Amino acid sequence: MASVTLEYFALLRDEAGCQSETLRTEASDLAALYDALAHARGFTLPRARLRVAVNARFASWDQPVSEGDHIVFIPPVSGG
Amino acid sequence: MASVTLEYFALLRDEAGCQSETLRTEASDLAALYDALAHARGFTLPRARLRVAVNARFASWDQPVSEGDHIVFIPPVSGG
Amino acid sequence: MSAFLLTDQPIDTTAFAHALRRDEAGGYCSFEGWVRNHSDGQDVLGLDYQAYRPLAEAEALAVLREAETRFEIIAASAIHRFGSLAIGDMAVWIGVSAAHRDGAFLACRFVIDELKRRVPIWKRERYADGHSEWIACHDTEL
Amino acid sequence: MSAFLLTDQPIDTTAFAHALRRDEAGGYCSFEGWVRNHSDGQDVLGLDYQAYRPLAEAEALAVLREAETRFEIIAASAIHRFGSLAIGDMAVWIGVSAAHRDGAFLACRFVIDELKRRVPIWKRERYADGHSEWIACHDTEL
Repeated sequence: MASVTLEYFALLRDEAGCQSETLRTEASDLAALYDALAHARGFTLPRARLRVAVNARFASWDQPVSEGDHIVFIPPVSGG
Repeated sequence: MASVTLEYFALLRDEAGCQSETLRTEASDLAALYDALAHARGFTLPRARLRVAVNARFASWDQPVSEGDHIVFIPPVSGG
Repeated sequence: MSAFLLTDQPIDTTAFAHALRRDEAGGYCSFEGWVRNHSDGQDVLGLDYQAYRPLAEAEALAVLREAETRFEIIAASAIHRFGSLAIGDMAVWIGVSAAHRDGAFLACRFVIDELKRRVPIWKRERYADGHSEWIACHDTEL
Repeated sequence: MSAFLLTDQPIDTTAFAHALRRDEAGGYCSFEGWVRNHSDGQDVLGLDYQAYRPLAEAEALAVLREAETRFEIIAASAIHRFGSLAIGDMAVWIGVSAAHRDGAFLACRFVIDELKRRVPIWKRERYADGHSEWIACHDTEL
């Protein structure tokens, strides 16, 4: 079990209904965490269209979830 | 015989030693006029590297010289 | 020496553009993205931008440094705005100075393309018909 | 609606750049040519520009109109300075607005390339060693 903070942006923020949340998870890696949250929160973006960042750095989906991680799922960007 | 005004720019102005001059010429066309002037004024630019304008429009070298023409020989440009 | 600013205030390019000046610079290319009143045939009233600040800043600086490595330029900088923008507002500015114009143009284009592709900033379009929508990069072209 | 200004005063782009703004414009690309302190390995102190005004104005406007025909842009304008310029001075400015950035970049590059190729303006470089020289377009690259 790890306690992590999720911060949401764009469509994910709208769908989560909050900017951030802290929760305890048993997910083995970031992919499993997203899949669990997508189910629980009703996220509509398939994981294949997202990237993920941990502690303000891009990470890979198979990275384990660690205690205290600040995690951001990155929807397709559209700056400029 | 036609009376024409020549206006000079860049290297041609330096070599002519004046900004403009009015003269009478028997040259049949603009090419002949440049060749005569190049000889008289010591212009070093070969005609092949120049363009020519008459009354503020680009002209062709075989255009006849007409009374009152305002003629500019255009050295290779280098604006910007 | 590249610089990037993420701001919720109207973009003022003065200081950033001034910092790109060098005696050895002969060319300067800049790009500005403005909020336009239409998108894909729909009337647009305005845009809302969100940014994941720490990663956006790091990634934008990485893009600028890549531009300085890849192209013959002197310096490249950028400013991106977030928050709520109206038609005509400047959403992004990029400036590049170089000895020659080739490098300035290529690097400026590279920076805006990479910013749009990689930097975690998101745009929501507000439409005249009342609905609004988050735009995905591959759905849009500035 | 293109505009061209040939001036012996320091270039102020404010009014010209403002005139390119449109609600339907999403991108703006600009280029500035600055007097740099070196050319082909020689130290440069400054530049003198001469222009054949009536033809330079007509030809520059023709270039801007061609840009508006060839590329998907809203408007393109330019300003060129003549007279005696010092290091860092702006010699030329080009601004292009467009719905999308592709057109803005392509047209801006087209205009500076064509200006340098076709418009009767000439540049003399003043060197640190005391001599000066009129530059021919094919001998130089900004």
